[in-house]
Amino acid sequence: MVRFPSAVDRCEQLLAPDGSYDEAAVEALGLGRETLRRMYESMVGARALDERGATLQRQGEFHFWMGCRGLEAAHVGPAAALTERDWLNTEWRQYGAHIQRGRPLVDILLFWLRGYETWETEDVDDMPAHERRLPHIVAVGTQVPQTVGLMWGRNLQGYDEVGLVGVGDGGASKGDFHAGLNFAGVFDVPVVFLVLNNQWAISTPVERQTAAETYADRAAGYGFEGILVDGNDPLATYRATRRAVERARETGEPTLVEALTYRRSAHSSSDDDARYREETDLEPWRDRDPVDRFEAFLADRGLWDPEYGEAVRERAGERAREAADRALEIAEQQSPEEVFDEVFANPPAYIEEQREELLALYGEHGEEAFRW
Amino acid sequence: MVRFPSAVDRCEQLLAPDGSYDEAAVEALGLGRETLRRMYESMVGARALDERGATLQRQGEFHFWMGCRGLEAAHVGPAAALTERDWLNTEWRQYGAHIQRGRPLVDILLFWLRGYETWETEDVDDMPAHERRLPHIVAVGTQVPQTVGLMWGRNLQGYDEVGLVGVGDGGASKGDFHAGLNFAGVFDVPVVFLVLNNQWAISTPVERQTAAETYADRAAGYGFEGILVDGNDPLATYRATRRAVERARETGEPTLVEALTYRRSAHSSSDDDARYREETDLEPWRDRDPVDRFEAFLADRGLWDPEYGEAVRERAGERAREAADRALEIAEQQSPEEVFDEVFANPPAYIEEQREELLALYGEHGEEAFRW
Amino acid sequence: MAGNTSSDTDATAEDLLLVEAVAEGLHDEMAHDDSVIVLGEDVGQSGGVFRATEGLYEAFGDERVIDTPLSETGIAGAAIGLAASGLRPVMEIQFMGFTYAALEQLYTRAARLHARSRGQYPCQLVLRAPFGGGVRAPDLHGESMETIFVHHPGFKVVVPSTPRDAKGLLIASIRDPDPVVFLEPKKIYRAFREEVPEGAYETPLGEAAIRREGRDVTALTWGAMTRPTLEAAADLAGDIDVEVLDLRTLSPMDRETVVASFEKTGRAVVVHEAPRTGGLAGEVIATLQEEALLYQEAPVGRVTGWDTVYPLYELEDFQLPNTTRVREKIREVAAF
Amino acid sequence: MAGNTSSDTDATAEDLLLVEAVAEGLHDEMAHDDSVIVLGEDVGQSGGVFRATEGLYEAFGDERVIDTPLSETGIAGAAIGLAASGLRPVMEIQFMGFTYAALEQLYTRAARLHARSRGQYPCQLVLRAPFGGGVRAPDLHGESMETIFVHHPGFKVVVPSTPRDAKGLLIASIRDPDPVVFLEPKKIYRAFREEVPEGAYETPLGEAAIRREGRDVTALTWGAMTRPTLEAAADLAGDIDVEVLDLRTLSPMDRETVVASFEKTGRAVVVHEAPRTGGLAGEVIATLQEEALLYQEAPVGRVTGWDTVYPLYELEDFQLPNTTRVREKIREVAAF
Ligand SMILES: Cc1ncc(C[n+]2csc(CCOP(=O)(O)OP(=O)(O)O)c2C)c(N)n1
Ligand SMILES: Cc1ncc(C[n+]2csc(CCOP(=O)(O)OP(=O)(O)O)c2C)c(N)n1
Ligand SMILES: [Mg+2]
Ligand SMILES: [Mg+2]
Repeated sequence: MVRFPSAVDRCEQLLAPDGSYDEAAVEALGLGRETLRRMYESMVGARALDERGATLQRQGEFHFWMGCRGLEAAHVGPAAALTERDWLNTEWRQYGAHIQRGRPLVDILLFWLRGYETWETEDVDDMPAHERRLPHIVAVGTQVPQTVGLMWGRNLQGYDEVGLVGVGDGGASKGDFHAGLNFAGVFDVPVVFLVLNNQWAISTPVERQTAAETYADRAAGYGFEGILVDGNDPLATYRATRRAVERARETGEPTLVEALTYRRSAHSSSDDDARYREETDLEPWRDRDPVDRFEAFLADRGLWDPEYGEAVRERAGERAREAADRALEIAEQQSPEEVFDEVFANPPAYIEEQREELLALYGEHGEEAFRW
Repeated sequence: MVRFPSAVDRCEQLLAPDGSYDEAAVEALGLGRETLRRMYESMVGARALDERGATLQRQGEFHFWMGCRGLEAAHVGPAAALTERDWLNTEWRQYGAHIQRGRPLVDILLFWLRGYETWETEDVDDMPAHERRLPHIVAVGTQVPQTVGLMWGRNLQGYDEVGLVGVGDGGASKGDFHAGLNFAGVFDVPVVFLVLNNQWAISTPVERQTAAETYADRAAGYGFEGILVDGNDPLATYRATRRAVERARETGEPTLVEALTYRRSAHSSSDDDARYREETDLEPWRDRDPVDRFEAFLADRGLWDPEYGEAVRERAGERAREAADRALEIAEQQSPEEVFDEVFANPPAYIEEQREELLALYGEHGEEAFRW
Repeated sequence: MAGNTSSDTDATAEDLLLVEAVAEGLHDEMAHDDSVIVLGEDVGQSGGVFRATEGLYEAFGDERVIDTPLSETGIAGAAIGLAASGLRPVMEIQFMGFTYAALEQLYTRAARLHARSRGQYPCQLVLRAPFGGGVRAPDLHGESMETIFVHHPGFKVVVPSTPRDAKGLLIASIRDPDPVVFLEPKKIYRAFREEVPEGAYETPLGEAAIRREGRDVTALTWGAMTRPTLEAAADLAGDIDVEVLDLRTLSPMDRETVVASFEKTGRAVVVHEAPRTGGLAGEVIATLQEEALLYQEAPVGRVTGWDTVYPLYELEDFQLPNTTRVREKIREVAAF
Repeated sequence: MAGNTSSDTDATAEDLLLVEAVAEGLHDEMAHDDSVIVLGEDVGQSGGVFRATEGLYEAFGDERVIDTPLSETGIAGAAIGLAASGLRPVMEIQFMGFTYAALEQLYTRAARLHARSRGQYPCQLVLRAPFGGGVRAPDLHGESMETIFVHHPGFKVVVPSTPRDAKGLLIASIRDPDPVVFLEPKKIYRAFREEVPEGAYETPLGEAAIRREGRDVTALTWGAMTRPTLEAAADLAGDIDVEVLDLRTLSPMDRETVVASFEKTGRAVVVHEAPRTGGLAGEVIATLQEEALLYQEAPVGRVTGWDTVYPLYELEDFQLPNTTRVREKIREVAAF
């Protein structure tokens, strides 16, 4: 069930699965009530969004959905360790990371409905935290060297910014991962590589993905540090990432942070995980649920009670619903001429010619002619 | 000069640069007089071939040449650790490895004159050691996963064979390297990855290639052992490889062997190394010359005297000359119809049609029409 | 038995969907030849994201049906080595848009291994990948980049459009001693059933199929575009008599059949999903005018994807050729 | 000053070889715009394996002229990120045959970044690579795979054939806000000198050059093939009056100039080094017959590389089009 038994022993952890915790370590973090609650709300928010997305997909409103249940601590903790001016390029299912950075839910959902994203702010210097990202990627792993290039470029231009890039246990098998880490090591690029080891790449378990003891062990091969953390502990993922971000900012040195966790949902709405794993495989991971764990901790610190929890969940559900409705409304406004939008910044004439060709056909034969 | 000062301390070594050696370790190898001399002769043979190739390139007979001076121990030692039935896929300049396996020099040279290779033996089971290889590669690093596939396939078919694949410090930056090592770890494929760290990839020094302390450090990231050896010590490269080959044969477990050495010649006949390094950079490496070192060792063991050395060198020079003459003669026999040979095992009709089109043009307009 | 996962219990065992015919083709050839192995992402227990390898893992075990790490470079590199070792690997790339990371291995080695070893090492492998759009999938899941394999020397390129052909062409591809790129039109994976013979059989590579005979205009296409093309031809019946050719093998192309049809009709339309510029319609047109210019009575029409970044979800309907676009182009060509 | 490494001391500073013009173009644009940076294998101190980046390292230092680790994936991935960060990277791939490992990054991201971010992130980068054969280099050093970039939406593709154009087109490519694939015909890197204006100037993308006017046959080509095509035209002068078009930008193609010439001559020959099947000649032919079929008087001839694994060293002479092959094809087309 746990891919890396020895690795789990080596994991950095602040909160135990039952919510008990290392008091001194928690104090040392210096996290205020606001911040802790914000993290909690992001985690709950991600879970609510996930539920909404999955439901709408089942109802045929979304073509596709990817779940994040159980991964919220691995997604939110690292995002919380960034400053407003840092950058975040994620994997597909890191909803909590975007929420923690303040990204509107509707914007997250629109990607799944239109396949592209939009920005409000043109000038990078004015961009709020949640806009400091590249558009979503689909080719697994390709984001890794791109993030290195991005931060290298920001750095060359004198900006004191750090980038965080998420990549899965599967994605870490791509050549892009290798190239990205190697470049970052050579050129001292301030990037934190967050390996989200959720132990599955679709149906492929992590022991079929690599024979390494841990992904953190890969860092030495690129000349920097690797840290293995309990990915279901939001304070552990936060602390390791913060350390890495600080180092990156001070010295330019990258770090690999491996968050060891477990994908409890199927890979996506197209996947049937009953084909390749037992229902019972999930149990130990339900017991290590990051939201439950964080609640127990917050309760102990006087920051959580059932009422507050209920209110947060309700608000999150409400917001997810509203965002989904709005996203579906916006997506409906797409029209055929968009097909040629923004392919080029300086479009050659054939773009306009073909657009006209399409619109003429559309005008003559109507929408139905195109739906099959 | 030495990229990895700390690494050099960690290198496995049996023979010191001055030829003094660890007697017990040498005894433990159990290498007979024959074998030791064979290795020596392969090293000298490679050096002679290299000299011949470089000379002929300067004279315009060869289009291109890649030198191996100083790398002979890194090439020959590992090859000597294979059995007859093992496989060897090399980098471009590992002449000594091929010579050690018994490959005719003319065959090595013909690659550089025709761009393809030929085999004598059709059935794999009858292939002598030197034929157990894939054709030379040009795309750096691509040989790594190919060798994994090859040995995996031999293994699946029940053969008890091990593969050795050479890759440079530059090649180890490719995604192919990453994929190959990772697959081998996951599928327990009996391959030894020989990283020939000669500290240069054309003009790029190894500190610009990676920030890792050593390439051997990468092995842990794939779940197997990495060994760092002094690549100018033929007994160290031999011993580490033999250990790795034995383990691979017994358990299927791969190993990474890093041979730390230094490319003393320019990258190739097209390269001018004066543009990027100082003549004095080479001095410490001349002092660590593998042939000199091995001679001192053999002399101490009563296996070498100047006469013998002279005879070996002379014979090697003679053979290289003969092989080059023969290769040039063979290469001259190429004719235009070859252009379409063996593109497919089951060629579509267009191959024959186009061949006829070419031959008709050639017949009508003659050779000159095609030479420009 | 592999392949038959449908809930349509009325279907006979051999009345298969295209994706089932692929699975059955793999199964029957693996049963017939134990040097055939299958490798790729999620091809094992899960049976492939489209279920095209369903049942193989149970039938042949994990030494012959191999889930790999997530690296297309690794899959291709390993497949090349496996082929050189004497096995017959069928590698699956989950979607054609993920073949790109495999291209260096494929171009620099798979396509050349036989030539550079002067025949010592055939590279008898098949690359299977679902291709083409129309299933409302994310970016890179709708690619139609067949041209990049047709144009690169050393490959054969095959695209089935019916279940029966899918099985027969796949088996022929596995048996062919050269590297074959086998592209499966995912839009019609489950579009219709067809009687598919039991056991292993070959549908020869290099032969186009005449899907409908006609005298006025030749419509050439392949893969999922065969259906709208046939529909367009049916719409026009009585008015314009359209001959529909399904190329089936894109490389080598069946020039004889193509040219013979054009000599009869003097008019042609080529339909493909791939972007227009540099697409294979150009190659068809070049061939037609090289070999049969004197028969040509009108410009050859192209109905293709636009030269745009593939638009997603709802918008892909405006990207792909459809019955109306094909029909109108045929009308235009007929009226020239 | 960058670029002028010739021992020909008589040449004026601005009488440059093509490779020198590339180096000077890079130099002048880097001087003009400090967001331009160069990265690749051996582009720094060594000045590039062909010396196309000579002098840049000395002039602009190692923050703007960057030797990278040996990973084309990494170079492309980093270049994309650098472009997104607001810089203007010019990435060198040492030979076109090594772009393959960069294709996933280029196809899945460089070509789509602008579209998928709805204009937020232009991907203003240039990929420079020497291409084509004829220099007796090893495998993968003679590739002519321009089609795979022309056919994939999202790129512009440029091929200069003279020193002056090389500099002007390169600067225009760097300034263009979209990803440009700039292919340098290595066979003529040092073939001849031409007066090249000092300082940064642009030769506009998308415009073919009429290298020779003529009334009988249009010969279309690009890159190193421009020379044999012009030679063939010269050979035929008096007999057949050949118009020679150098396309210069392959995508977008200058259809206007191409079609206008064909309307005049009614006959055409396309010359390219790339393999015939699926090569760009097909696209040219499709365009001509779509737009000017009524002017066509003969099949358009194709003089191309064969559909074979590129033969090496001495044999490459039989692979590449040459003056004789071009001349004979023009004769054939003229006589049709
Ligand atoms: C290059 C590439 N290959 C294959 C796919 C199909 N695919 C999408 S997600 C996925 C698994 C990813 O696993 P992992 O990296 O562990 O991320 P996770 O889904 O667990 O978050 C695969 C194979 C892809 N998108 N890109
Ligand atoms: C994929 C690829 N990129 C670039 C090249 C050009 N090239 C040939 S050898 C070489 C350097 C190789 O360095 P290394 O791997 O250290 O091997 P060495 O030459 O030192 O033996 C380069 C860049 C190539 N052949 N293949
Ligand atoms: Mg995963
Ligand atoms: Mg090296």
